[in-house]
Amino acid sequence: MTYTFKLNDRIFKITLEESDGQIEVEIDGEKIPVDYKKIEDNLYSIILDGRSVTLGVFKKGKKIQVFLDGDLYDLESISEREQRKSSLAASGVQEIKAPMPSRVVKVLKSEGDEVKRDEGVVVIEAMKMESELKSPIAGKVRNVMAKEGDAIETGTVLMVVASDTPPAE
Amino acid sequence: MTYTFKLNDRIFKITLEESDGQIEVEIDGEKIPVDYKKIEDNLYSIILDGRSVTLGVFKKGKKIQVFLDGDLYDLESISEREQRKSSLAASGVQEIKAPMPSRVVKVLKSEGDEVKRDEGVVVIEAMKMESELKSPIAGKVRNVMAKEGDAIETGTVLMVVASDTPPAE
Amino acid sequence: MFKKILIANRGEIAVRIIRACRELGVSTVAVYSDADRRSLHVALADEAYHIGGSAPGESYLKKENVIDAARKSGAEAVHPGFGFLSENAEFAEMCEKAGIVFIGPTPEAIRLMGDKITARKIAYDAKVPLVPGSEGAVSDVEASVVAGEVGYPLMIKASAGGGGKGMRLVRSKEDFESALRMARSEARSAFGDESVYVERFVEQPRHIEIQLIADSYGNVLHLFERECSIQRRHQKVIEEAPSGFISAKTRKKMGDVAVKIAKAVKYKGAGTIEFIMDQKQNFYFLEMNTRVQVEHPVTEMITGFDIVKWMIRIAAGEKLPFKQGDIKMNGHAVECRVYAEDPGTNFMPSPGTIEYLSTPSGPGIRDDSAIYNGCEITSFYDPMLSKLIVWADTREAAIDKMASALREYIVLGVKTNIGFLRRVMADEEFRQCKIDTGYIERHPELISPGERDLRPALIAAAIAMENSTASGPQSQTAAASSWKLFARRSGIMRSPLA
Amino acid sequence: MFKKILIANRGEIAVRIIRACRELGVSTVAVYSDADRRSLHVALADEAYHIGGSAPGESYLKKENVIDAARKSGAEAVHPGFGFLSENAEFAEMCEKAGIVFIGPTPEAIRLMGDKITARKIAYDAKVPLVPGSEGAVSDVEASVVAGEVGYPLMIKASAGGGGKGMRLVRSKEDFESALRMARSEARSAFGDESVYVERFVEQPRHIEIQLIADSYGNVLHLFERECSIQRRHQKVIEEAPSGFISAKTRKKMGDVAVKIAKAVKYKGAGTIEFIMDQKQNFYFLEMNTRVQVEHPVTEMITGFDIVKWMIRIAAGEKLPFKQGDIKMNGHAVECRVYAEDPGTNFMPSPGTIEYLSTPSGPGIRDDSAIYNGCEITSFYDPMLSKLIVWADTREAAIDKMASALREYIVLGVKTNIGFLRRVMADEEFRQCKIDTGYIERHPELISPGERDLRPALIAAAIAMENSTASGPQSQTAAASSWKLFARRSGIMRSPLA
Repeated sequence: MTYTFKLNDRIFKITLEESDGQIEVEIDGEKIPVDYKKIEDNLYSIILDGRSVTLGVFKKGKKIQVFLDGDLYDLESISEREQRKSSLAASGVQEIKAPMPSRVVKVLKSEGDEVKRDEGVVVIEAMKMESELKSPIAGKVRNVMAKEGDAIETGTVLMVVASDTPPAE
Repeated sequence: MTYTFKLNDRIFKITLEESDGQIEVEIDGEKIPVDYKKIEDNLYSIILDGRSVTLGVFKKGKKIQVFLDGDLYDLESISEREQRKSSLAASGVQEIKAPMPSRVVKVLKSEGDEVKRDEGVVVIEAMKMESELKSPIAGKVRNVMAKEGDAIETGTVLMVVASDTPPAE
Repeated sequence: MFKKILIANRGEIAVRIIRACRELGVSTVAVYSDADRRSLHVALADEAYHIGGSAPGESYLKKENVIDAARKSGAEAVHPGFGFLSENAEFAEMCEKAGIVFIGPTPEAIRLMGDKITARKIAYDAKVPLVPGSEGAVSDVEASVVAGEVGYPLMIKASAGGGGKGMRLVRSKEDFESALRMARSEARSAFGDESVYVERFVEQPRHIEIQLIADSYGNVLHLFERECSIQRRHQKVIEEAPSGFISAKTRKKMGDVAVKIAKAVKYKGAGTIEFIMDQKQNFYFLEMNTRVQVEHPVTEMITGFDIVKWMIRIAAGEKLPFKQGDIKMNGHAVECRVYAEDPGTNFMPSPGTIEYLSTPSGPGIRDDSAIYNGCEITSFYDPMLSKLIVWADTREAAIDKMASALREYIVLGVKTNIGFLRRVMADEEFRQCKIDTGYIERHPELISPGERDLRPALIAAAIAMENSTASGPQSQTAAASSWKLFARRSGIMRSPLA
Repeated sequence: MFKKILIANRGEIAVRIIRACRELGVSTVAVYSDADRRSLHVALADEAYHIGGSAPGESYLKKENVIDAARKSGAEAVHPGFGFLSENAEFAEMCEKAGIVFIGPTPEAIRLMGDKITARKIAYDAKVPLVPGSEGAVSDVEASVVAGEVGYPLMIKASAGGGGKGMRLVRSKEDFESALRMARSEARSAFGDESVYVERFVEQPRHIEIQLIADSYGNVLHLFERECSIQRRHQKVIEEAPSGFISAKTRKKMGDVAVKIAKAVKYKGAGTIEFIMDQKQNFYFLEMNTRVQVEHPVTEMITGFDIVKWMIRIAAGEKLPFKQGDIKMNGHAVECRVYAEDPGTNFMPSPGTIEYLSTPSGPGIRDDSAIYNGCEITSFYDPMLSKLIVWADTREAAIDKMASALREYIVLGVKTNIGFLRRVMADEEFRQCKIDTGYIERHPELISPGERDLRPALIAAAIAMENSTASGPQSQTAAASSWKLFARRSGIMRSPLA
């Protein structure tokens, strides 16, 4: 079976085959035999050519968190169709949402302002800390919903940013 | 709902009622309100009148292991009918079985020998240690299957002991 | 000794205090908010009482509820931990009135050191160095006099200031006049107030603090220093004891002045004097924390002195049986605070459920935490998951041990700074102790792992997908055939992916 | 230093060695049997190789397979841990021949100390005390001469003996002749051989051992003693350092003679001299273990000396940078071996699956283990689950800490000795250090918990039953209404059930 994973902006393809109780994977055209064992429900041990790699794995639907060497990777299993769509996500219209229950400390951009990709647009406070939410795309601020001092819930839309170029088809 | 548990030779009855999201239990005619929360799948927190008790609980079918204050209790949920039967278990015919894969080191009793309750009857060796298996009842050795040096599996019957008095009805 | 103590806190510090009580044979009473019924401090305590809603203001900060729980349980003393009510003089007073011992200093001492101006005055009177500068706002003439005394580089700061507005760094005398003019003008337009003050600019400042312990009989000891220079958002992330930077002479000087301050306010219990230090080991008083500190374990590791137990003993009236000379330093300890946060988005907190947890253990490793598989990290409280502390005979060995321990830390469900901490441990500047409070900002390359071989992650993800279908390789046996495969292939796994 | 080391072991000691390697910057190679593919030592190592079937004879004892794996992985050295091939001189030789460093003493030293008779001879030549008695079988006349020298009480033992047959304890001279007659007659009928020997009877013997560390340059240091008198089935269960029993003078004497023995065989690496000691602190050589010992952590805790790391450094040719006087003892450490066993049936092993696990942590607590939630304890290997080690400033405080730590230990799925260990920690005789190798047999009351309030267990069991039906109280919220109930009822929970 072939799986396609999205990690940030990158797409990875991997084919997994099982025969004789042995797994073989194909990545980037290279075939690799894998000795795999589940240690606990969320802990996998993989031995690749003698090299022992132990990973944390948490799957929820199509989202898979993998903990590898100290860092957490948020992978998403996507279909061919989703893959095409996802390559367009970097343009179009993006909503800036509250990632957790928090309070709006400062709104850094007004309607019509130009924003760069990864530029901070709203400052929120949660868990005694201020955090800056960033725009995932370059463009113009289309709407500002957030008001300083607002108490907001996870998922509240705070701002809408539209890319300069209309989404390609 | 009322549950009957067997722990070694003892029988306990407990009634559990839920109302208003609060649990009330009845043990030995006394009603006790219980504040209960599952911390993890196998870890329960119970607050009884301010007293906080944390227990490990592992249920497999009708057998429930409870880890309380350092010790493991093997409880068994039984029905009324089983309760009557179980009170007879201390008499009747008992099989002495291998508790784990091991080797028979010594057979301490021969056919026809008298045995006391909790008297050692077979010595086995497993995990580099010798262990004595005991007779759960007083009686006479009816059969000896074990032979010294035998490699035995979990559950292998090594000896059969019959109580002096025939099982009551 | 007390028979029963109520712990007016939550999280790892509540657990830490419960453990100390147990070892002293003292019964423990936990209090908990709605969100904390399943918390570890409730599970570990002998008794537990609900004290209100999830927001701190509805529970852990509700003085009356805490006192009520103490009364109900019959607790003779309250340990406040840190944060919440720990530096609340009014709460300490309420305890006193209710006949409950507050495990900490007197309300008077809390009040004195809690007010920055008073605290600075006390330090000044005790001849403890303060950052040189003008005491309060100055005229242009005064400013240039003070500047002459303070020396360069210096800072001109707006009295009404904040956020960098009306603030000017001046590196030489020539620039002073124009900088003063600009600062005043900026202050006027920003705050409508042109008053400014002048202060020495501490370049590449280090945060170094002295741990104190004092009994009710006037004995005050210091337990050497901690270096807490690795900070993000002005919050400590990595702490060490001793500092790898200061000399024995500086250590003694700092200890001596810290003891002086404590004596000036008849301090009792555990406390910490925080200093800012420049790269020439000049140090200046910042403030005193009149409670146990998050990073107290590193001091415990190098002294063998159990700070939390002694807080309790002292509150119970025991006398310190040691003299300053009895306290010895041994080896080196490092603490890493493991946070539920995303270093990639400016260390933003990452609340959620811990879906899987594996923590390090072994020789010289201490993990002070209150998390477990399945626990929830809510946004009501601090996102600190755990304090990982290690001890070894040298700083280098301690860093190596921390690096090794962090390799065993696995957390799923929330983002953490574990990878970031691992990269700090491997960083040459950190290893050479070239650190200051600007370290993290100066090292953006440590934030993310960069390119690495992601094949294991992809393979694991693919297996997870496969396993979720019925026919997947649920738990393949370690087949002997692996041998053949290993033999057949070699050296193909070295190049990083992509 | 080596670049890569193969660990020829499994379980917690393999994990311990992997951690030491990592901290030294050395890559690690694990080997595993069929049963151990999911084991922690495989997960933590950098590389892992399968070496055969589950029975030790098919894998961990297969010298060639281990050497093959070392060759394949390019490991420069092999650490054997304890058990398995650790005291196998032939394996050490094979390593040498394969150009792989065996981390331990020379094959020669292993051989010399591995043979009891030779070892006794070496000890005798080094003027180390042996249990006084006849060297070998004696005639009636010789016997009574030796008895006069040895003094009473003494033991007469059948040379061909075992199992207590032909063995006689003699408490006074008057009883000697008749006891000798009876012993000979018993020996004759039991073994067909009436030869006997005479030996001093060590009453209430304590097991005390000296940890040694030696480099390749003739430097031999001792790291003080461990007391391991708490045993069941002649296996250690609880170990301490230092002994709470011996004087500084005895300590020095024991250390000195231990060093002498090591020097006599040009020992290098870590080793232990085991002694038997009577209640007057007379000690007698038992044997030498030429490897790291299970209980090495207690020594590490009181000295700050990392034994496993030094074994590796010494094997890599490093010189000990310390003199005897540099090694200091600090505080007290206790180790409890947590076994999968049932104290109620004479400590019979209890293999199975760990269905749930919660381990202690916090200040001064070290848990050396290789178990995890869901792991299997097979009957192929030792049933030791973990070594729980604590450190505190005094013996009393260490015992209190151990008692407190054990309260956090929860294991489901297999029976353990945790409750038993908790009761030992609370026992007055143990606390007063009135211990000897007969302690456990003398205290059958510690085996089971006796009567206690079982209501929480019954409630939990009932809830588990209820939860397994659809309508059960899955996860009841901590309702504010609990308050009312708490208020309504008080003092009803004190009496133990039935």
